[in-house]
Amino acid sequence: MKNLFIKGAISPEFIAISIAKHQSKKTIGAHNIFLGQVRADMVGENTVKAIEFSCYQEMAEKEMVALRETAFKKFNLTCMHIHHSIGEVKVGEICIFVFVSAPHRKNVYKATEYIVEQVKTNVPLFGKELFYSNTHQWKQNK
Amino acid sequence: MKNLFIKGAISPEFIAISIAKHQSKKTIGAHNIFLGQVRADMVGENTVKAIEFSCYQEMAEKEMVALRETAFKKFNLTCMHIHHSIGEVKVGEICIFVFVSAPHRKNVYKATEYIVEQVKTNVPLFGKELFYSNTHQWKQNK
Amino acid sequence: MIRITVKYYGEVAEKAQKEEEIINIEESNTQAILDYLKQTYGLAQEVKVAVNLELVTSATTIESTDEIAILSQFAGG
Amino acid sequence: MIRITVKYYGEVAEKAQKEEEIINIEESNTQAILDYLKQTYGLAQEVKVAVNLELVTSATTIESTDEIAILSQFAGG
Repeated sequence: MKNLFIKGAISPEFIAISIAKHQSKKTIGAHNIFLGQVRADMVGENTVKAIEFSCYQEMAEKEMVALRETAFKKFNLTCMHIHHSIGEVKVGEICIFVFVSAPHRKNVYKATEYIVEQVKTNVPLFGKELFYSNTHQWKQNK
Repeated sequence: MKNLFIKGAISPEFIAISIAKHQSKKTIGAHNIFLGQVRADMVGENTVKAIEFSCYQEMAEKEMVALRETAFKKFNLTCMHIHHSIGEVKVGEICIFVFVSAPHRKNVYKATEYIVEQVKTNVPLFGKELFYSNTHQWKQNK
Repeated sequence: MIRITVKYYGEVAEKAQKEEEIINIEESNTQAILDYLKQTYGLAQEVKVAVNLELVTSATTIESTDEIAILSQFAGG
Repeated sequence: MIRITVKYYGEVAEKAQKEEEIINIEESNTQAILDYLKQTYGLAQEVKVAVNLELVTSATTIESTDEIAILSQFAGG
């Protein structure tokens, strides 16, 4: 899988290029995209200014490959791309980009949702929430 | 609603700009985007080369405003944008762009799906499927 | 009899070969318009009728100042 | 007793103040590693253990050549 992990934030331009690459695929009728953006969450008196992501790379790649195979079969997709940031992503920036494409729209929403949930549950990614006060806490997925 | 109707295809760059505009909104955690792309469908011996969209504009705008209000209430969204092409959109190009944003991911998939279905059902848009043979047929939504 | 402006959209406009016309109908209701469309252009019941930007699904009384539009099947997205 | 390399990720690496170490444990299973982590770094049971890139949820026999990683809660997305 190419560019599974992106250093820093995922830019809108990167997303545009990814979309543009699909315009030669003439059987695709529907795309669904999920983007996760870093929120300025308040934690007690602190406010998140960025999240610093790290991962256990070998295992993360293995899980992503498995997820990819499962999702392709489950949802009959034409294309599927997953990108996740590694390193610091500031508030307002994008840290996860899931992009699925299929001939018809029916399954694309569920496919994206499934992939996002699986990434959150099964892929060994870790997030340190950095506060403006220069303290931090470890992100817990809900 | 700004730029509800776009002349011709919706470009990846337009989508990127729309995404970038949301990076100042620090309470958003999740975006979901639906893109409809024109397929090279075969109809008997003919193949679609483009769809020419037209609309009953006053009614379409009224329906879109109503849809927008309903969707905001129903899904607790922070932002919502809908754009649809008018005029010719070639195979491989994008003709509908639905973009919803919320603090958390839970509802965004359903929101996008709901909006797309409502646009297809309630908004007076018409599509002429143009074939390579220079004949055409009127698109029927399934 | 009333005199009314009717707008055509999508396939309806193609079949009527016009986007708008002024017609005279005997009865002041939408069924009379559908009858006219069937007789004149061979348009059957699959068309939708909007009165003042709202779809109507059964015969509805109309006035000459109403905005009447005849629409073919919606095909957005 | 076996001698084993253990990798630390996320909050675990922070608490251990290292990303990897070689430890000696009496029993050749993952429970012995968890006991070591608790004793040495005060790490409780919320950590995950991966053996050769697979999570294990109960005490699992290990060999010195296995790749052992201790992970804090996953927080992707």
